[in-house]
Amino acid sequence: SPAPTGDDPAPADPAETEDPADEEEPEEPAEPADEEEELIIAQGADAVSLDPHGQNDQSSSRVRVQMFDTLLMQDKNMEFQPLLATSWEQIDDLTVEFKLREGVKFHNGEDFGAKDVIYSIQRAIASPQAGHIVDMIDGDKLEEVDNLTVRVVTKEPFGPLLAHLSHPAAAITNEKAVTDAGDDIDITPVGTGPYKLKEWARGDYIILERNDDYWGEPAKTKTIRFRAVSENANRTIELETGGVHIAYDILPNDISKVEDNSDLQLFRDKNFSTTYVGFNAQKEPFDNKLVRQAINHAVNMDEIVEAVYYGTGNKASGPLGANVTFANTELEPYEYNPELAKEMLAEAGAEDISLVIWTNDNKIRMDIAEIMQNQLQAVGINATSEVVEWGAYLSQTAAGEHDMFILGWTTVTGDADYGLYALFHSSQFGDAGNRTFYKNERVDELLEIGRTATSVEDREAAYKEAQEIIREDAPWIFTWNGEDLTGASNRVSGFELHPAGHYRLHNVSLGN
Amino acid sequence: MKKVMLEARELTKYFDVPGGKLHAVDKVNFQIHEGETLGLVGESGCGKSTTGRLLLRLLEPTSGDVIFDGVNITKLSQREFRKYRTQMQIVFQDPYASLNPRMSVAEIIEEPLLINKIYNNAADRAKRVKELMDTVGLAPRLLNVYPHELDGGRRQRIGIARALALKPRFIVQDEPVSALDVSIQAQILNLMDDLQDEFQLTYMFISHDLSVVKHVSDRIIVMYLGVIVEMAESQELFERRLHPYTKALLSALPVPSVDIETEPIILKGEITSPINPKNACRFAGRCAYRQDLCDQQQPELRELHPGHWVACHFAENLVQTEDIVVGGSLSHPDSTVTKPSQVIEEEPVTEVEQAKSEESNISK
Amino acid sequence: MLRYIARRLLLLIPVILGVTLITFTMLYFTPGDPARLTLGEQAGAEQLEQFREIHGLNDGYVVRFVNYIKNAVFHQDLGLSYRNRQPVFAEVASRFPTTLKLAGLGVLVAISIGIPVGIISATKQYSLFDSVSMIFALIGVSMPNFWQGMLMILFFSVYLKWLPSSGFNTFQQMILPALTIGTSTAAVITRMTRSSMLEVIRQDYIRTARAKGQKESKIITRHALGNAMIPIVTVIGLQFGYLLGGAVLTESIFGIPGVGRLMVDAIKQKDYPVVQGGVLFIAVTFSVVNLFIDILYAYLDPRIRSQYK
Amino acid sequence: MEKKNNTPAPTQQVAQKRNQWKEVWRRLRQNKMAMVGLAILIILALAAIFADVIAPNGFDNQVIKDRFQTPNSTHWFGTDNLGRGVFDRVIHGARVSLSIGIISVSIAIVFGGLLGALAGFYGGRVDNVIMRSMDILLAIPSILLAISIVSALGGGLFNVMLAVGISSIPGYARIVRASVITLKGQEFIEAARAIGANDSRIIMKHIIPNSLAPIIVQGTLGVAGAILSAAGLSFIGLGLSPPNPEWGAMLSGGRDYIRDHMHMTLFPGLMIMATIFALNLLGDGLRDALDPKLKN
Amino acid sequence: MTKKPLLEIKNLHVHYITNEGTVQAINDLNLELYPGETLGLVGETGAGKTTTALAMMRLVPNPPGKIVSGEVLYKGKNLVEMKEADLRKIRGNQISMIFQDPMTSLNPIMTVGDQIREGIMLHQKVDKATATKRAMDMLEVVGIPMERYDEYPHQFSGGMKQRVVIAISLSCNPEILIADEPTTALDVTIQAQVLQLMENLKVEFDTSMLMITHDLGVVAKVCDHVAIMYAGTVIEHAQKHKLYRTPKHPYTIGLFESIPNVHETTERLKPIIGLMPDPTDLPTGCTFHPRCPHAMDICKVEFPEVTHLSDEHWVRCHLYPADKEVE
Ligand SMILES: Nc1ncnc2c1ncn2[C@@H]1O[C@H](COP(=O)(O)OP(=O)(O)OP(=O)(O)O)[C@@H](O)[C@H]1O
Ligand SMILES: Nc1ncnc2c1ncn2[C@@H]1O[C@H](COP(=O)(O)OP(=O)(O)OP(=O)(O)O)[C@@H](O)[C@H]1O
Ligand SMILES: [Mg+2]
Ligand SMILES: [Mg+2]
Repeated sequence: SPAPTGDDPAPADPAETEDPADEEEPEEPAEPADEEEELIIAQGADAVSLDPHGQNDQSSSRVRVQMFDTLLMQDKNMEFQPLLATSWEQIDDLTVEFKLREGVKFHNGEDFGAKDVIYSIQRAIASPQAGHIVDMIDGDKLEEVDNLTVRVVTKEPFGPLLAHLSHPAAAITNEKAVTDAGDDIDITPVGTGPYKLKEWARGDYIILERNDDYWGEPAKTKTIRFRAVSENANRTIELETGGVHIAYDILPNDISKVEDNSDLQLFRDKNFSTTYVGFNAQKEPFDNKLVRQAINHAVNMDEIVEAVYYGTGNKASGPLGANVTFANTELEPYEYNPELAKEMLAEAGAEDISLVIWTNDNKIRMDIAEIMQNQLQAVGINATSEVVEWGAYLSQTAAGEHDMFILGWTTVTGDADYGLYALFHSSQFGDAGNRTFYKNERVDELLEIGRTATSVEDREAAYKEAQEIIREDAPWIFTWNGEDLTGASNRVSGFELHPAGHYRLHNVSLGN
Repeated sequence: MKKVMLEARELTKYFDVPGGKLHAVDKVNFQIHEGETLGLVGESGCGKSTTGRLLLRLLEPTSGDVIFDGVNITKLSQREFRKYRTQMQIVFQDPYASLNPRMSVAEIIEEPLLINKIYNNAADRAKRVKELMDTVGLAPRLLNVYPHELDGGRRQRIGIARALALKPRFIVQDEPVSALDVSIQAQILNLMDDLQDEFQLTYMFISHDLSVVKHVSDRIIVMYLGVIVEMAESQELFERRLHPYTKALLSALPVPSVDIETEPIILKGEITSPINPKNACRFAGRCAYRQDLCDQQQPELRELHPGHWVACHFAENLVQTEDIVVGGSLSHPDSTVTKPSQVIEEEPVTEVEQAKSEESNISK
Repeated sequence: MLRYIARRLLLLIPVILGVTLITFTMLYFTPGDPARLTLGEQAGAEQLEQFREIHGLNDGYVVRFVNYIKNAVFHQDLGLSYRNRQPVFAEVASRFPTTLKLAGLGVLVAISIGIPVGIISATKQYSLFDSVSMIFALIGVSMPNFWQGMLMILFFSVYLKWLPSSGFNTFQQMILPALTIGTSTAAVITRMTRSSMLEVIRQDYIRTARAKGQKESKIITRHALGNAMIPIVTVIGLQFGYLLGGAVLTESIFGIPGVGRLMVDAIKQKDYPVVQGGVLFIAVTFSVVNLFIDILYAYLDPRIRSQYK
Repeated sequence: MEKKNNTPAPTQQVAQKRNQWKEVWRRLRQNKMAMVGLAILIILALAAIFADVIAPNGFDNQVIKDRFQTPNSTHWFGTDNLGRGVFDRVIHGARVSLSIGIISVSIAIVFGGLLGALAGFYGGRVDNVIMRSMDILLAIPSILLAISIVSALGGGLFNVMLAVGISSIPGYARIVRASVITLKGQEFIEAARAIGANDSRIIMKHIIPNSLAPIIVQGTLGVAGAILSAAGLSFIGLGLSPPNPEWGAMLSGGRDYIRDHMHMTLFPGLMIMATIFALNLLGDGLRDALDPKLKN
Repeated sequence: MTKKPLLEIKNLHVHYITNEGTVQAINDLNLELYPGETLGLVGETGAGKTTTALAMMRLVPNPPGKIVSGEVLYKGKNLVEMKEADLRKIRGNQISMIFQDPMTSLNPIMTVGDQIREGIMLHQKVDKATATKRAMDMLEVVGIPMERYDEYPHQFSGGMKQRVVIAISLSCNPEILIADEPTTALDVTIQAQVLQLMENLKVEFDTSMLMITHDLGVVAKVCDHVAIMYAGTVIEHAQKHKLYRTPKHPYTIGLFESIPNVHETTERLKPIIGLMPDPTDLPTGCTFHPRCPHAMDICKVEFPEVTHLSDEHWVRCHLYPADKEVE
C-alpha cells in the first residue's frame, strides 16, 4: 500500500532509535544523585485538563503527551514511528489494520488491548474538543480482530488518517479508568506513557513521575515538574536564575540572553504555526480580489517580522509553512510595493477604504495590527485597529462581522489537509474555521481530492495547486510562519523540539 | 389672668433606642401666657430641649397635643402648619452649630424671608435684613461676614435676628447663653429683654443655670427625667420649694457671694436611666424623703398653692423641713455685690449702651 | 457576644444573595458564548448545543438564577467549571490558601513596617524622620503595584539573582510578592497610623497620663496605641479584604496561582460558575474578615464591647 | 457709634465679601507640599490640554527603523518597540489617564453622593436598602468588579471610566452618608427647619455645601485610585485598546522589554507615580485646609 | 508675711506659635500658692487659665506652646528648668491635676482601677497587689464601691468619672492639686456632690489647691484666695472675702455686675462692654483699657505693675498707683 506506514520491523522501543539516548545511558548509573533531581519546566500556562480527549490547548497537550501514547507517532521529521501499534496496513480505501503491542499495561494496572483502542477512539470522536481530529473515522465500524489487532475504518477515503491518529487527541486510555474517575476525569489521567501523574496543584504546577512499568525504555528522569510561569519575561529569568531547567516559548527578544549565556542553550526550529490576517471575503470592498491583493502589497511584512518577531520564524509566502507535508515551497511572497498597491486600489475603484483590523488581547497581534494600520494608512486606506475580547472575537468573526482580523493556526498533524481544509473550504464557513468566508470552487475541489486520495502524488499535486490559487486569491494577508524557541540549561540533554509543539521528555536527563 | 397663647396637653415623646423606649418627655401639661417668659430648668437630659422642639413641631410627638392660639397644631398638615411656623421661632444653645458655616450673615438672616416669600424683591429683603441686624445690634459692615469670623456673642445675635425675621410671637430660647462668657451672656440677656418689650414677645427660656432662669422668667417649670416636678411663679418657687428635687437643685446652686451661707443638699445617687422607667416617682432613687408609695406610684402634678404645682406624694409634709435645710439663705444682710463707688466716682456706662454692645444704635 | 456574631452571620445571607445576583446579572449580559469558548474553535454545532443544554445555558435569566440558587442552597453545589468539570467549590478552595497566604504575608509585612513607622512619625511630627517616611509612604501609594513588582524582579532576580521571580511555594518565592504587596499596603497603614496617633496624642487622657508622671514611651504604648488602633485595624481589615481578590496584578506578575487570577481567567473564558463561585467566596471571606475586625474592635474598645449584646 | 480700636475682636475687620473657599485656599497655600502637588497637577493638566502642541508627533507615529532608541535629543524619553516617541505617548497619555481619573470619579461622586445623601437624610428603610446594597458592592473587590464590568461592556474608554466609577461608588456613598448624618444632627439644620425650609432646600442649601469638604478630599484621592485601577485593567488586558497611550497600557505593553529597554516602562511608570503622588499631596493638604477642627 | 509659698509663679510668659500668629497666652503672670490654701483662678474663656495650670506642671504642649520666660518655683526649685526625669517624679506625685472634662480625661480603653493604680505604681515603691489595694481604697474614698474597679469609664456617669479623676489625682497624696474647671461639665446637683467631696478630701489629705473656674459662685464656696485673670495675666489677687466685698479692678467689678444673682432681683444686668482682646494682637498698655470705663491715658501705654492694697490683696491697675498703699 502506498500510504506511509511503519511496516519496517522497527525496534520495540522508539527510544532506542535515538542515538543521544544511547550515549547517555551508561552514564546514568554513575550519578545516582542526579537521578533524584526533578526536571523543572516552565510553560506559559497551567494545563486545563488532563483528560486525553479533553481541552486541546497546548499547555495541556504538552503535559499529556508524557502520559499517553497514541497508536503511532510522527518524529521530528514527520516520519511515522510505532508506539502502541507495532505495525499497520492499509486494507482498503477505508480501512487500516493495526497490530498492537503486547504486554502493555495502563497506569492503573489494566492490560492494554484492542478494546481500549476502540473505546478510546470512540470516546475521542464524541469529544467536542478532540472530535475534529478523529471524526472522519466511523466509530461504529471499529473492529476488534483479536485482542492485539484492530481495524480502523473511515467514513470516506481519508489520506491523512495516520497523521491524525498520531495526534495527541487520539491518545489511548482505558475504559475502566474513565469509569472509575467519573467527574474527576480531567484530573485523573490514566494512560500507558512513560510518565504518570503524581501531583497537580492547579494553576501552579504539575508533577509527573516515571512509570516504572513502562513498556519501553524507562524515562531518564524520575520526576518532571511543569510550572506555569505566565509572564513571558519571567520564564527566561527563571531559566537564568536556575529556577527551571527548560523554558518553553521564550520571548524573541530574550534569544540573545539565552544564546549569550554560557550556562544555557537555545533550541529553535520552525514549527507548524502560522499567523494570518484574514479578510472578510464576502464583504465589500474585500470581496474584490484586487483589493485583497493590493493590501497584501501594501504591507511591509519584513518590517513586521523584524519589529514584532525579532526576525524569528519567517514571513509567510502562502497558507502553509514550508515544513508542512505538501507545502508549496515555490510560492513567492507578495512584494512590498505601496505604489503598486495604490494603483491596484485605484483600479479596483476602492480608493477611500475605511477598515478596522480586529485583534484579541494578544500583545503580538496588537502590535501587528498597529503596524499594519500605519502601513495601510500610507497607501491611503483609513485603517484603525480594535481589540475585541476573546469570546466576542471568536463569535463575531465566526458571524462575519469583521473587516479584517488576526488569528493563528497550527497544522498540528503536519499534513496540508489540516492546514487548508478547515480554513479555505467553503463548507467550513464561520466557526468551523473559514472565518474569511472565502469560496473558490476549484479550491474546494482540490481540497477534497487532497483529502480523499490515498496516493501521495495525487494529494501533493492537488495541494500544490490549491495553495497557488489561494495565494493568488489572497483571502489572507500571509503573515508569518512560526518558530519554537525553547531555552534550556546546559545540564539538559536529550531534549528535542517537535514542530507540532508537544515535546516528549522521556529521553531528557539532567547532567551537571 | 393673662391670655393663654400656647398649651401642652399630655405632650409625650419617646425615642426608640437600643435599650427600649427612652421617655424623653412624658405626658407633660403646661400653659404659656401671652407676653410672659416661662423658664424651664432641669438636669442634662431631662427633656428640656425635646419639649421645646415638640412645641415648635420640630419633632413629632409620640402623643399629646400642642394648642397654639386655640388651634391644635399637632394635627395640622405641613401645609396648614406653615402659617404657624412663622409665629414660633427658636434660638439655640450653640451659636456656632446653629449657623450654617457656608452662609454669610446676610444670607442667614435673609433665608427665612426667602423661604416664606415675605418680600418678593431682593431690595426689600435686603432692607429688612439691615433692619434686623440693627435691631440685634450687629453693625452693617458684618453683612457679608461668615459666622466663623465672629465671636460667640455676635453669632448669637445672628441667631436672634434670624428668629426675629418672621416677626414671631413666641420664641423658644434653648439655652441661648450657656455657651457664652458671663460678660457676653449679660449683653445677650439684656438684648432679649429689650426685644421682648419692644415686640411683645413670649419666651420659653430653657436653661440649666438657675440664676439665669430666675433672672429672666416670670414662671418656672422644673423638669426631672421627662416629667414636670414643679411649676410656679418665679419668686414663689424660690421662696417656697415644694419638691425635694427643687430643694436640692436650688440649694446646690453656688452663690457668688461670701455673705450668704448655703448648705447644699447633697443628693446621693446619680440620675437614673430614662429608658423604660417604672411607674414610680422618677426622683425616688435620689430622694431623702422616699417612702414606699414613691416606688409604687408616679405622683401626679397637683396644684398645692394657687399657681404652684408639684408632683410629689408628700409635698405637704416637706414644707416645714425646707427652712431647716436651707437656713437663712433667703435673707441677704449686705448687698451681695459691693458697689465700687468708693473708688470709682462716676457710674459706669448706661445700661442701654451696655446692652446694645458697641456697634448698636438701637432706638431707645 | 455570641448572639452578636450569630446575628452578623445571619446578615451574611442577604449579602451572599446580593453578590450572587449582581455577579449573575453581570455575567448573564456579558457577550460571548461560553460553549464556544470552552469547547474550542473546532466544536460542532450539535456539541455546542449539547453543552448549552447540559449547563442550562438555554434557559432564561430567571430560571437560571433560581436554579443556581436552588443548587447552592439545597445541594451545597456551586456547579461545575465549564472548562474542566471540576466542582467550583473545590476549584476555588484549592486556590484560596495561596491567596490567603499572599494577602496575609503582605499585610504582615505592611503591619511590621507601617505601624512602627507611623508611630514614630506621629510622635516626632515635623521631624526629618517624619518627612522622609511620609514621602516614602506616598511613593508606596503612588507606585502601581505591578510596576513595582516588575522592578523588584529586575533588581532582585535579574540583577542580584537573589530571589526567584515567580511561583509561590518556597519561602524564597514568597518574599518578593509579599514585599510588593506589603510595601504598598504599608504605605496606607503608615499614613493611617500616623494620623490616628496624632489624633489620639492630642486627647485629654494622654494629658492625664502625662500629669500622672508617666514616661513618654509608656504613654505611647499603654495609652495612645490602643486607642489609635481602631482606625488602623479598620484599614488593615479593608486592605486584607481587598487583597483577597484585588491582588490579581501581583499574582499575574509573580505567577501566583491565587483566586484573583483564577477569576480573571474565568471571566475571560466565560467560565461563569467559577466566576460566581469565586466572587461568592471572596465576598463571604470579606464579610467574615469584617466581622472579625468588628470583634477585634470589641476587644480593643470596651465601649464597643458593651454594644455587642 | 463705632468706638474705634475698642474691641479688637479677632477677625472682624473683614468688610468685603470673603468666601470660605478663599479661606481654604489661603490655608492650602501655606502647605508647601500641597502646593508642590498642585503645581505638578497643573503642569500635567496643561500637558494634557496642549498635548498636540507639546508633542506634535502624536502618540501613534511609528518609525519602525527608529525603534528602541534610548532617550536622546529628538526623543526625550526614547522610542518604543514600534518606534514611537515615548515622550509623545506619555504626554498624550496624560489626557487619557487624567480624564479617566476625573470622569470616573465624577461618576462615582454623583451616584455615590446621591445614594449616600438619600440614605443619610432619610434614614430608616431607605438607608437600610441603600447601604446594604453598598455593602454588597463593597464585598466584591473593586478591581474584580471593574474587570467584570469591562468584560460585560467591552473595553472602550467610556466603559473603563464607567467600570472604575461604579466600583468606587460604595466608598463615596459611605462618606456622604456619614457626613449627612452628622450634619443632620446639627442645630443649623434644625434652625432651617424652624424657619420653614423643606427637605429639598435643606439638602441643597445646607447639607450638600457642607458635605463637600470630605467629598473633595476623597475625590482628589479617588482620582489617584481611578488612574491606578485603569492602569491595572490595562495591565490584565481589559483596558484600552492600542495604540491608546493610556499609561497603564504603556506599562503593560512595555513589560516584555523591561530588561533591555527600561525607558519604555520607566516613563509611563514615573508619570503615574508623579500624578498619584501629586494628587495625594493635594488631597492631604485639602484635608487639613478643610478640617473644621483646625479652624481656630 | 512669714509663710513661704509652696508654689510661686514669677513673671511667666507662655506663647503658642501658630500659623495665624503668636498667641500670647500668658503675659507676665505672677501667682503664689501657700500650703493648705485653696486658690481660685477666675477668668473668661481664653484668659489663660488652663495654660497657667499646664505651665505649672510644664505640660504646655510643645509645639505649638512655649514657655518663653519666667519661673515656676516649687519649694524653691524651678520647674521650668528641671530635667524631664525629675519632673516626672513630681508630676502626679507632688503636684497633680484634674482636668475640665471628665468625659475625655479618662482613657476609654483602660479600666478605671488600672488608671488609678498606674500613678500609684509609678510613684510609690509597692508591688502590684498593694497598688491594686490602694487603688481600690481610693475608689472607696471618692465614694465608688471598689467592686467597680474593673469597669471602664463609659460605664460610669459623668459625676462618677470626675470622682475617678479625683481619685487618680489624689492617689499619691500630692501637696498641690490643680483642678481645671473640675465641675463645669457637670449638672449643679452633681457639681455640689463633687465639690463637697473635693473639699472633704482637701482637708483629709491636707492638700493645697488651685481651683480654676469661671464660676464666681464656686469660688465663693470653696476658695480661700482668689486670683482674677484677664488676657494672660492675674489682674487682681486677694483673700476671698476682700475680693467679694471690695473688688478693686474695674474688670473684677464688671464681672460681678454681669452675673445674675438668684438672691437679688435685678431688672437689668450690667455687662462689661466689648470682648476679650485678640490674643495674637493684645492692646498696648493695660490689656483691659479698651473696655475699661475708667481708662486713662497712661492705661494705653503702660502695663500696670502690681499694687499691694493690703496684706492679702493686690491689683494691677493704674487707678491704684503703685506707691500709694490704700490700706
Ligand atoms: N433624637 C434622639 N434620639 C434618641 N434619644 C434622644 C434624641 N434626642 C434626645 N434624646 C434623649 O432624650 C432625652 C432628653 O433629651 P433633651 O435633649 O431634651 O434633654 P435636655 O434636657 O435638653 O438636656 P441638655 O441639658 O443636655 O440639653 C435625653 O436622654 C436624650 O439622650
Ligand atoms: N494648643 C494651643 N494652640 C494654640 N493656641 C492655644 C492652644 N491652647 C490654648 N491656646 C490659646 O491660648 C489662650 C489661652 O488659652 P487657655 O486654654 O489657657 O484659656 P482658658 O482660660 O483655660 O480658657 P477656657 O475657659 O476656655 O478653658 C487662648 O487664646 C487659646 O486660644
Ligand atoms: Mg438641651
Ligand atoms: Mg481652660
